[in-house]
Amino acid sequence: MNQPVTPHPHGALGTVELRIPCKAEWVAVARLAVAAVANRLNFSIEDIEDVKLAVAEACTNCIQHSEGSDQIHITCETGPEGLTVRVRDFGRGPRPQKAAPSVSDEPHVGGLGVFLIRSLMDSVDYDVHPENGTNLVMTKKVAH
Amino acid sequence: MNQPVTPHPHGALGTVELRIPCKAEWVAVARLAVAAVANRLNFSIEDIEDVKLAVAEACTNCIQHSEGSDQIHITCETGPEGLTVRVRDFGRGPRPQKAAPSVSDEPHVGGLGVFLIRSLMDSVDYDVHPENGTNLVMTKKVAH
Amino acid sequence: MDIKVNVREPKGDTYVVDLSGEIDVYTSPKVKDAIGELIDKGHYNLVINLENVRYIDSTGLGVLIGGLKRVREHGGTVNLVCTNPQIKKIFDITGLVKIFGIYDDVDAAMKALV
Amino acid sequence: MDIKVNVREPKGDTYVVDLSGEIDVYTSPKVKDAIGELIDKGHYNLVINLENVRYIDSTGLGVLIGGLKRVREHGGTVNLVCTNPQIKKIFDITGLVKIFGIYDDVDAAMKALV
Ligand SMILES: Nc1ncnc2c1ncn2[C@@H]1O[C@H](COP(=O)(O)OP(=O)(O)O)[C@@H](O)[C@H]1O
Ligand SMILES: Nc1ncnc2c1ncn2[C@@H]1O[C@H](COP(=O)(O)OP(=O)(O)O)[C@@H](O)[C@H]1O
Repeated sequence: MNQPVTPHPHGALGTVELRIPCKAEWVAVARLAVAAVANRLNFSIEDIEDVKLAVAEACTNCIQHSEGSDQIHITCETGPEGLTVRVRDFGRGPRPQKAAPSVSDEPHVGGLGVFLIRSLMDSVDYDVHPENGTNLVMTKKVAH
Repeated sequence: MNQPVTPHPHGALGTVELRIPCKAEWVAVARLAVAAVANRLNFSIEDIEDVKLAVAEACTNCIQHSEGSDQIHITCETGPEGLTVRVRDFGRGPRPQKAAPSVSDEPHVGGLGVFLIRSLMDSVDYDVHPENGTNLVMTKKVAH
Repeated sequence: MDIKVNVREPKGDTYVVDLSGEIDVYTSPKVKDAIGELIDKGHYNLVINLENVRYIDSTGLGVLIGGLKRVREHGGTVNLVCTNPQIKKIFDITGLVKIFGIYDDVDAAMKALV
Repeated sequence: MDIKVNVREPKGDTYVVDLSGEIDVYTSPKVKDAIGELIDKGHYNLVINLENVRYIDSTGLGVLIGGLKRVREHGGTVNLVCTNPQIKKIFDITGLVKIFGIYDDVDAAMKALV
């Protein structure tokens, strides 16, 4: 008679938007909110931790590199396939000489953030608006 | 040499916005996100629980009574005095005959939601747009 | 952020319902169904164990009140087990401490039913 | 969602730094300062205890790597204590398992320094 609540076969479907100041002290809010969204799908605890860290790394990059973005916009979309998270800032975008680093040399000292995002998520797309910020779209698939 | 992080004397100041579908399964996300925001101020655990419940009750009312709102918008503003949370839906607003209930009769069977909000928060204001939803503004003061 | 509902084997005519997790607008229908099913089957003496409930909102309180109303019509009662201070506070604020028997453990809640 | 830093009384010339909480872009400067202070004072053999750390991100890893680089210049080393599977996984993925000694408890991490 143990009855966990699983009314939707694929979990809850919908879009959640979050806007935080582009400052270090608010990354924890993004992390916890996205974890709460991920928890609405049938993710394992490990998957949820992966998503948390990927979103935190994305926000950290907005804070450290976007130069002049006031806010970070985070959009979570849950679907039958899994979770898509967009992390967008409104800064100047990556300086050309230091674009997303290669993944070849180990151990990865420096450039760990993007490396972790690529390792932890199933797909990762950077869309850079040279003077209007960086738009990162990443997805985590839910195991069926 | 025990050094908790308290860089701002009043905690972190800023605005966080959250938009969730106006559906029961997303209230937990609002609750956890607002708790994470409250945690950036010097609130006690009890105060954070109060805010969580008040926000959840507000969202629950949007879901149960707003009739036709797609989203709930939640805005959190942290300031030196405490936390202000706005919960807004885009439904039809309260039906006249069942406005916010009186607080006189005990035990409060029915009408518990608004009663709890008023009990747990330091100030509560309802701003009703008859055909464009309900805007609730509530604040919790942080003890200095 | 979910609720688990477990109905124990009865002792005498008393059923214990163990709840664990969070009871809110999303999860309370599950609780309502479990309690409703017991009452439909003619079990009117219930202990609802909230020891492992971390959170309850007004919809959860509504389910408990609804259950109590129904069993009272048959001369039964609902006793609660609750130790979480935040949840106890909610029962205090709402005056529900006056209509529910609230106990620190399942044994005490069972004994008080007899 | 904060970090606590506690530096224990040294045993021999080894200092143990107990961290508890979450190490992220907001809290890692605190950790960096505590480690930096020890190194500035000439302590080059450190055990950093992550047993009660629930979360670490790349800025936290950066602080640990930075500390290791500095003590190595003086012939010292940094050993880590880590049991959390998610955090171990991060050390694995990043290849940092190869540059840090990672142990299951403080005693083992201390012994390995001698
Ligand atoms: N939101 C962003 N805005 C601007 N530049 C970014 C952003 N995200 C990533 N980058 C670029 O990608 C690089 C790699 O990031 P990362 O892997 O996190 O390493 P690090 O932050 O240590 O440089 C950054 O140095 C930066 O140039
Ligand atoms: N967001 C809202 N939209 C429409 N009506 C609302 C809203 N919030 C509160 N109300 C009105 O206030 C009343 C009291 O709400 P509450 O105290 O939560 O009790 P209950 O939900 O059990 O009626 C509701 O019945 C409803 O008429």
